[in-house]
Amino acid sequence: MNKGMSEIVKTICRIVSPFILIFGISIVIYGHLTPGGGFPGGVVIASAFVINLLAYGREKVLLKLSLNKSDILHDIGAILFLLVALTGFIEGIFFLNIFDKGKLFSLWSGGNLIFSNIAIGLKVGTSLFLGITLLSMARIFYKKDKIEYFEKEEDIK
Amino acid sequence: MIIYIIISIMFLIGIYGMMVKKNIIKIIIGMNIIGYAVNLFFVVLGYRNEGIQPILVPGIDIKEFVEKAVNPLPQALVLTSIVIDLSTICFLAALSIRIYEKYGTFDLEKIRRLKG
Amino acid sequence: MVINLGFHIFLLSLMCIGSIIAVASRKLISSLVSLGTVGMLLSIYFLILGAPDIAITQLVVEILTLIILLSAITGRDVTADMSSSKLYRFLFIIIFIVSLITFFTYSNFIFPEFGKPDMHVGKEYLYLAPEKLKAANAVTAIVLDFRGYDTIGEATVIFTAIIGVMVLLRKKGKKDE
Amino acid sequence: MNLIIFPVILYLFSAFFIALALKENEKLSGIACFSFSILSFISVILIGKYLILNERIIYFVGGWKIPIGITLMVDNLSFIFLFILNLLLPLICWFSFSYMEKYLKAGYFYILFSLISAGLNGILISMDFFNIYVFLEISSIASYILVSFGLRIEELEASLKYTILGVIGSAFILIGIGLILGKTGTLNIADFTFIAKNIEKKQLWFILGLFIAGFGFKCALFPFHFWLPDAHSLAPSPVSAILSGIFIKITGFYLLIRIVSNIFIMFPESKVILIGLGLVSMIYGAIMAIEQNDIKRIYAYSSISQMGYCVLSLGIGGYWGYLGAILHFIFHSLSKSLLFLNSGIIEYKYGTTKIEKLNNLVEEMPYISTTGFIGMLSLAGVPPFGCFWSKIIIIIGAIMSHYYGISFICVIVSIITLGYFLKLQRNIFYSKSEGVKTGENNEFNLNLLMPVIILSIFIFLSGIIFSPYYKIWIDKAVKNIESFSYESLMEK
Repeated sequence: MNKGMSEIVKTICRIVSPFILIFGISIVIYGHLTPGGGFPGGVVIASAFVINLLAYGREKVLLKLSLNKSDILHDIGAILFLLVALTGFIEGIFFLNIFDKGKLFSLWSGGNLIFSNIAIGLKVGTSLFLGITLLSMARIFYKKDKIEYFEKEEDIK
Repeated sequence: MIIYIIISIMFLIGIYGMMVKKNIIKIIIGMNIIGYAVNLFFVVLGYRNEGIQPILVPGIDIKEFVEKAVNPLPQALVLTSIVIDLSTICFLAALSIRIYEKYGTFDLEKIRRLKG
Repeated sequence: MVINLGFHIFLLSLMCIGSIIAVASRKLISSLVSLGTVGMLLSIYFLILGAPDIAITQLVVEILTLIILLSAITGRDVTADMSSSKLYRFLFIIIFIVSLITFFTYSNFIFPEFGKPDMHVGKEYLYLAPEKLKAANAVTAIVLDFRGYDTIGEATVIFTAIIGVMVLLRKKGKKDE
Repeated sequence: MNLIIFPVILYLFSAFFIALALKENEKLSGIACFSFSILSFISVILIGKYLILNERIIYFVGGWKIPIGITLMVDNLSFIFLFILNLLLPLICWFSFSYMEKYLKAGYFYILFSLISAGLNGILISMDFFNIYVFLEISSIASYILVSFGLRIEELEASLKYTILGVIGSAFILIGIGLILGKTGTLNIADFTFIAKNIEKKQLWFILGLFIAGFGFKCALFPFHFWLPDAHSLAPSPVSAILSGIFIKITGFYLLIRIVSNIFIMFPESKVILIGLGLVSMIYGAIMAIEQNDIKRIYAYSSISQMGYCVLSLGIGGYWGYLGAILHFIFHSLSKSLLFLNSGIIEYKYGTTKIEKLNNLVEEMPYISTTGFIGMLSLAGVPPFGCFWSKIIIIIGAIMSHYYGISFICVIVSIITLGYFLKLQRNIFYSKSEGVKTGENNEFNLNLLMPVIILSIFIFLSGIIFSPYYKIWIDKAVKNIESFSYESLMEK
């Protein structure tokens, strides 16, 4: 099996991609203290998976994060963010920040910002991964005359 | 002023790509350039001469921070607008793949079936 | 950081040249590459303008955009892009000249002043974010709290686009075709 | 008043919920979408009940006051749009149950339907420039996708065209918002009008121009209309009903009303531009509709023409002009949705909407021919039906404002409209020429039939019982257009 790119690229990708993932997660979690937040972090997380996709081909990546799973995760991310917004209704106003604000410069500060960041990071990361994977898979499937993406995944398992 | 004019020239280049070019990928590129120009415009709007970034770091007094930092509002908007651009490009790429599958080309001249 | 106007203009003109190449180049690959250059320059310029959040986002989004577009064209016919419509080119030249003249003559009225933004709302944010919300990053505080309702919309836009990709890559549209 | 935000939340939740759990099951996702739309309709009714006693509802999202947070507002003008929107959406959703059976993975249709509805509701309740832009983008992107839902070649191409022009329009709007931000430092509409009072006029005309161009793209005024006939005629019929019936009115017309008469009050000249654009697109749409040979294409061109009426009437101004604009919006929304759903039934049964292939349908589809007749008569302005009243009010408005030529052109265009609709009606329903299509599939599909019948009853009643029931609301809305200015909200 000689799928994907050359051995050098694969090795570098193997070394780098965990760091990118951790970097993305830290951008998400520390979004209210340092530059970053849900969106940049989510995009970085997506790119950690996408470089694996480019280096190894899709089969290996889809074993780690399957399309079905990322499909469900990005819906859950969206609903979670809506729920964070809806917590404001506990005190009567949509989007009211009802959590304890904490202390400036500590991880727990800004009330619900950290929850929103995590929800958005989850949503953006998984949905971009999903979109790019689908777009890159479409080409392969058209050649084999097999377009539906969910079908293909069962072949891998 | 000259900065705004250069940005509007960039915007017009994007419009050129969308209006005149007949290749779908070129049209997407033109759209992307329009997005760049608009984002740039927003960030430049918030820029303050000798301003610092709108993120508080330990050691800076809040009053000094308020007096010195650049306007954070346009930056928040640009974050939204970048994501909207990315989504539109995602969708258009899927559309162009689909069109390619039917016609075997990205060239709109060979595709055009609809009139008016 | 003190930057003189010349440096701003230099970076902006580089971006302009890059985008001209991206639009005018005959080969799709080279125009994508120059699009990437413009995006990277943009990211650097955002950093200079004091917007690190957007710089990170722009950098990564640029990479993903290129991947999306490359994955759309790889394995497909990427021959030279020669065609462009004469009528629209003529129309565009008129639009271009008219708008440039407008911009130059009325630039004082059309555009706000560079470097001196109206901060009567911005200052409130800069003050409220650390003081009331205890968040150090004012941009995140705006995105997720002061204008969080926008961000729901934004998340929905991505959601919509991904649903759109799924819809467009179905096997076929109608059952009986 | 938490109720104001419910339509948006309900539709968003509906979209996410269907995407998470139900999208593989078409029936269940349809039912879920329908029940959420009913809930949204109920909440709109409750908003209306509140508005009887109060002038407007103002809501601060997150509890942040006016320049800081996002402020929402519903007054009588936006309530009328909200009511019509949320009245049409459940009916169209109901219609889709059977119609979308033919499509693969119709669960995605209901997700996109919920998203487009959430976007439109969000535009109507918002009082913040950028918020309006974000919801505009949600509904626009959802509509680009919905146009290409059937994945036929023509649909894809129409969607591409629509997307390109839509993106340019959105870019204009976004630059306008950026200039507003640069000039005044705020995004809140009330705060902006408060500050704009003290700004010189010459600083603002460019913004107004950008907005008129951007919203002109969205509501297909004459020089920006290229996308509409293809997109509206090739989309699946429920989508055409949403797009033509309500989408272009909210994204284009409603926002134009707000921009021209509530926000940029200092520019009376803009009314002249609107009259010009409206007049040209009115005539153009009517003339182009004559020579089309597809039912849905005729309806699409007729949409351009009728939007011309609305914008023209907005430009004429005065009590009668605004009254005519609102009334014409209401009746045109109902009738055009009815007509598109009607053509959807024909498409469902016969698989085509080309005129030359359809003949003598009155024997096979008596109900459809009756409802189609009502819709067409209403749009053409025949006395007892809705659009007659609105058109005559527009003509009165033109005469009151001394635009005699325009009132004459209105009458002429109205006659042309009647002409092409009667020709269409005779050709497809009553002509007994060669090539009669004799499928015996005159089945009685309630899911398809009931929404159409309900809509036509609405049109019939709203035309006949003209004034007493809803005149109060419309008068209030007209008063809103005439004299409401956002800066009055700032004094509190």
